Amino acid sequence: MQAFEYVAAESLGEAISLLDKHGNQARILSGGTDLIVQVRENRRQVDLLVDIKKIPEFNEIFYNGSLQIGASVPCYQVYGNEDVQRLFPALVDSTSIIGGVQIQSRASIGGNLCNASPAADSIPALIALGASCVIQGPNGDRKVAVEEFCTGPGQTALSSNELLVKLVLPKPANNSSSFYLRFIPRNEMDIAVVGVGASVELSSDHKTFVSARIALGAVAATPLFAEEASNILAGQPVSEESIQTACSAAQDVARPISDMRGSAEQRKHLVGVLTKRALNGAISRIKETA
Amino acid sequence: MSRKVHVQTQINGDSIEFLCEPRQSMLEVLRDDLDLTGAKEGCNNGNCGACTIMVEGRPVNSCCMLGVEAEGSNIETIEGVASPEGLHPLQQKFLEHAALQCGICTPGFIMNAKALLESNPNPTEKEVRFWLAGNLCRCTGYDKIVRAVLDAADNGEDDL
Amino acid sequence: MAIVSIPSLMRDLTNEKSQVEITGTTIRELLDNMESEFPGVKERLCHQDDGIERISPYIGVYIDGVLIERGMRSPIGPNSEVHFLPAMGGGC
Amino acid sequence: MKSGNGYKVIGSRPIRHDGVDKVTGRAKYGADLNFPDMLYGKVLRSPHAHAKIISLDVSQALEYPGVKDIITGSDLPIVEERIAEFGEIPENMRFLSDNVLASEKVFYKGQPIAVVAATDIHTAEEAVDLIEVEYEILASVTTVEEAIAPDAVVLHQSLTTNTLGEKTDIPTNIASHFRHENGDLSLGFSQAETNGVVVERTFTTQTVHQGYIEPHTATAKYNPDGELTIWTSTQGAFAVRDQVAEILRHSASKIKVVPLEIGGGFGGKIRVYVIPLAALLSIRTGLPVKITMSREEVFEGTGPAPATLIRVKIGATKDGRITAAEADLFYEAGAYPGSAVGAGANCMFTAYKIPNLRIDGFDVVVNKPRSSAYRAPGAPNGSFAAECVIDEICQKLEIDPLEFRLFNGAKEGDRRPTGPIHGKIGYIETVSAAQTHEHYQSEIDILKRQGRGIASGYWGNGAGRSSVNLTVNGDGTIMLLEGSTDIGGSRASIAMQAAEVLGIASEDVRPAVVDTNTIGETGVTGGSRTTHATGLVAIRAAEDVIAQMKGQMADHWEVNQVEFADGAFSSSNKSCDFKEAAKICAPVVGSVTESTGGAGGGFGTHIVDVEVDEETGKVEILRYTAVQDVGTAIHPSYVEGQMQGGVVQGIGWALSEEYVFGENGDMKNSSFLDYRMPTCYDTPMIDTVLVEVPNPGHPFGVRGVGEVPLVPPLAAIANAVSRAIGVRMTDLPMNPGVVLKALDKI
Repeated sequence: MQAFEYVAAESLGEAISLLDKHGNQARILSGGTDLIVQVRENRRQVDLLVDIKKIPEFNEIFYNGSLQIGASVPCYQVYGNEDVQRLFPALVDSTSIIGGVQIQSRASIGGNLCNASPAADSIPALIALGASCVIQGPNGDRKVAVEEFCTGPGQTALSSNELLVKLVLPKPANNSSSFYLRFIPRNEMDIAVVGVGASVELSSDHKTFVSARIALGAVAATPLFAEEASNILAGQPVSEESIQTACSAAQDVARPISDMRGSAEQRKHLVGVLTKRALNGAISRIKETA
Repeated sequence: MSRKVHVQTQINGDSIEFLCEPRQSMLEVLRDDLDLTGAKEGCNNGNCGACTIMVEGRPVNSCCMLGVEAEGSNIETIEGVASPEGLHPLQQKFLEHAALQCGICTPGFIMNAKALLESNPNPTEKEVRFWLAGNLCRCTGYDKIVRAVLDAADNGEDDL
Repeated sequence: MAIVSIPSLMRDLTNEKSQVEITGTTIRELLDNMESEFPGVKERLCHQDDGIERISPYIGVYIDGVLIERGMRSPIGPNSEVHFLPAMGGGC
Repeated sequence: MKSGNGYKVIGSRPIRHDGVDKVTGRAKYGADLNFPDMLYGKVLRSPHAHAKIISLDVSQALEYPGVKDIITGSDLPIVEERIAEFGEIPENMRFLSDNVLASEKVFYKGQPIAVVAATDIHTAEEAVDLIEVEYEILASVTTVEEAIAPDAVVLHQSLTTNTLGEKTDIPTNIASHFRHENGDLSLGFSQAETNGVVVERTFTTQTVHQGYIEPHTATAKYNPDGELTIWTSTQGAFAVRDQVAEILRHSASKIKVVPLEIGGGFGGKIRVYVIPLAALLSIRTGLPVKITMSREEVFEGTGPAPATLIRVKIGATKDGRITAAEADLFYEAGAYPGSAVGAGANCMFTAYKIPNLRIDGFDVVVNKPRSSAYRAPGAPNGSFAAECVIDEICQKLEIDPLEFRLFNGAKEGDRRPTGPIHGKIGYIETVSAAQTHEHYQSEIDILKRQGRGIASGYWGNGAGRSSVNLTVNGDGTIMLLEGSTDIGGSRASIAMQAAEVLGIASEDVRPAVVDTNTIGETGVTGGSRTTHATGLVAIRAAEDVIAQMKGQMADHWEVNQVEFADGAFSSSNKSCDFKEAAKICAPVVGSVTESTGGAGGGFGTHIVDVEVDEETGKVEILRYTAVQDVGTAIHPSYVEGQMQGGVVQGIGWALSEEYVFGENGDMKNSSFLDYRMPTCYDTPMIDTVLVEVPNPGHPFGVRGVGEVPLVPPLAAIANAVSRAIGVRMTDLPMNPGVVLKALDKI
């Protein structure tokens, strides 16, 4: 493993000034379950790891009209949080299948986002839930929608002296719910061949779609917000037909590649299957809680 | 080679100090520097669970954690599971059910199963299988491992 | 006389006979007698190991259905059936 | 207490003797040994599948701080061609040496080129990156089809086809060719064509790995007096000693191999890889040297099971009698000859009576890691093809697959398709047990795309040389020293056999696996031989001990005749149990080294239910039952465990495991993330039925049980999927993409 220095930053300010000083050669260390392996396997060059787990605000998760998730909050605290379970089920779906439970003890949702894997499980769920990132740099903070955050495989909107502080998820509307699922060859411990997150808002009689957000993973260089597929549903009756139209629209925006985990045609096909299952999953959750 | 860092931590109830390079994984520190070789290296990238330890009561792949991150934390390894009074119920049930063959994955399974039973004292078979999915065993076909964990659970029954 | 079945790829040496009757109380004797009757047989079934002639490790010898473990010295009954087959590799 | 079979110990389920060490993390495995002044070795491996090494410059790496030594192929003594047997697959010593450390050419990605020894592993890794190698990249051959094409690139100019000892002088990639031929094939097939059915199909399987969780590792310490000690994880300490002696030209009597606990082998820890390298570095530096592979190195640099291309044609009459079968088997040996194609041919039809037969087998070299033994080497591939064709015949003839097997199944005295006569076997018994099992009686839901598959399988099992040393202690306990490394509980199964003879409890025997200086020659733990062969030798040693004690008790009691029965010594007027006798006689030592025979072949018949998700192509295993003739189960729990473990390896082989190679033979998925072995969340409980048809070649009727269970699953699962979706599956693995294609969804 390549040699590097390690600093456990004690404040946000210290973390930022370290990033500002070392630029691209510094990386933020949170759960480390991706980063440590990447550095070990020489897939990423670093001189300095800045550990932010000891900074309190990075570990906070709470709901006060919107859900605030500190960048270092590990998966198990996300799916273990009662407000998350009540209001953001897609987040439970996705964070409980990232690696095994040992990974979930450390892997953070912020790290999953900053690692910017096209197949990351939490990102389609976050996009479906309309989450935004709070980013801090030497010149203050800014907000970026999650669907804008990833710019390519392993690439993000962060500049070298910025870091992700927290994620903010707006309060879901009434008669709404969300769902995330992925397809993998095994039942656990795999990278998504395709992942689909969906949030749905229905009319009070559950007969009509008021709105929906559909997001796709592992079918492009970054997780995708399937905007058209989402908009199609607004005002449509809750029926197989309208769901099928949305599925086809989702398939249209998918631009998958073929690799050892799946072929392009297989992924295109699965986008249709999983979008349908994600929408139906969200719908039945609305009906259950009603 | 970068300079070594001084780390103070708790391992199996004892206060331990060690020096390590930042690039050394917790697994490497345990095995090569502290001679606690119960945690095994099977894959070194978080996919086999053979290196599972407990950090602050949570199961962790020690290959995906840096030794320097142990500063100030409370760590438990397989070496700390049995007490002077005898084996932990999980250890006993693994023996009774013949839940090991070569045994290389056993420490990791026991550590992760221990974490499961501490958070969910009476899991269903499905819950056991989901929780242990991050631990690979190539010998047993898992059948006897799952039975051993179910048997060690609160109800003491092999509830299948 | 033992009944020896000849592997088809060796039948060029036995005028296409698939079975031959050979005398011999051990595999060594049997092979010596076969060699004198059908020259070239040994070259196919044996190899030199540190100057000692042994059954080729690629060949499995069955006497009355049982894979032999004692090589050339394996005893052969008066009416035994002997087969020479490609060896089985094994693992665990 | 008796366990219902007339035995006191055999058939009971005592806690294994090495258990506590293994559940407390105290057991020392291959990589668990550290010395204060130990060096760490790291191997530089070829990035190319086929290349000539033009130049190799280690000077920069040698100067790197902390680096103590570097070895390359030129540092190994020249080993000339010689065939030797260490495990069960014959080894050409020159190929073995080249595979350990390449000389002029590399034949697969991952082949070792140089090894660095440094003060810590990270330094060694950094130094490896400083070694400069210039390659001339050669066109690589990565499939059987490419390799046997007339204009194929030939890997080894020295290699010519060995046709049953006869060698052509034309260089080729076909290392060997053999044929089994019996009866009149054309007659057999015409009978089926006129009055029945003939099915012919071509099958492919991909390269798969044994997948043991413990990577290969070795620690070597050389002393100035020439004594070399090696601590390692191996299936055969003596096989390691002899391979190292050959490769390094070091006297075997000056090599002590200490077998530490082994974290799985399945046939993959017989041939040496890093062991001679650690030894040579220790010889050169005078310091202890440890080399442990990474998981990537294990995948790319050790011996997986071969990919295969198999054509099978079987004919049967209307009433379901097999009249003829033929097969062509092409097995990928990898970079050097020696795939297990012979075993594939020997096993594939063994369960059946087949009057007319032809099998041609070909061992083909390609630019992939050198294949090695994997649990019933060669048999799963061949049986997959044969059992799938038989299932299709059953469907076409509308005959129940178990009925068909009862009808055609081999019994004692029947002739094997390859010629020899079957001894006492229990195949039919496994089929009957499967038929009456509740699983086979239960319903499945066709509408949910559920399917039930059946397949049988055979493995010959082995015997061979083993050694056991028994010492009777004054308290009536026994020290049992053995040379067989314990992969899955053989300490217990061997100790229990000695205990049965001595009339004492399993716990009163203390088994220990010891080093090559402490016990007599012992073959590898492989070929399902250990419980049979080492057990048999333990029985002999126990009988020897009893004989000695009878003599001593006769003197003690001043009588001429002392008997031993039911654990008690007795004369006309006196008697005492073993423990009392031990007080009087100890120490008594019985030591036996014997080349055993009498192995009994084993058969299994498996039932599996699957459900196929039509939309995703994913196959779920709903239920699995494995029935096997195990002879006599010494420790039933570990017999069941062998069967359950073999089945789950088979599930992986059938559904998700494969080496994914790029265009140039580079492996793309060399991690446990993307080489998908089943997790416990992918599998159901695995039901087992132990059928006990005692093996007459063993005093207690033991048959090897370890390998048979990996033979039927591939076909059983393929047959279940085929019946579920109505499409015949012929290519493994049946991953979701493959199934979606079969369903015409993509």
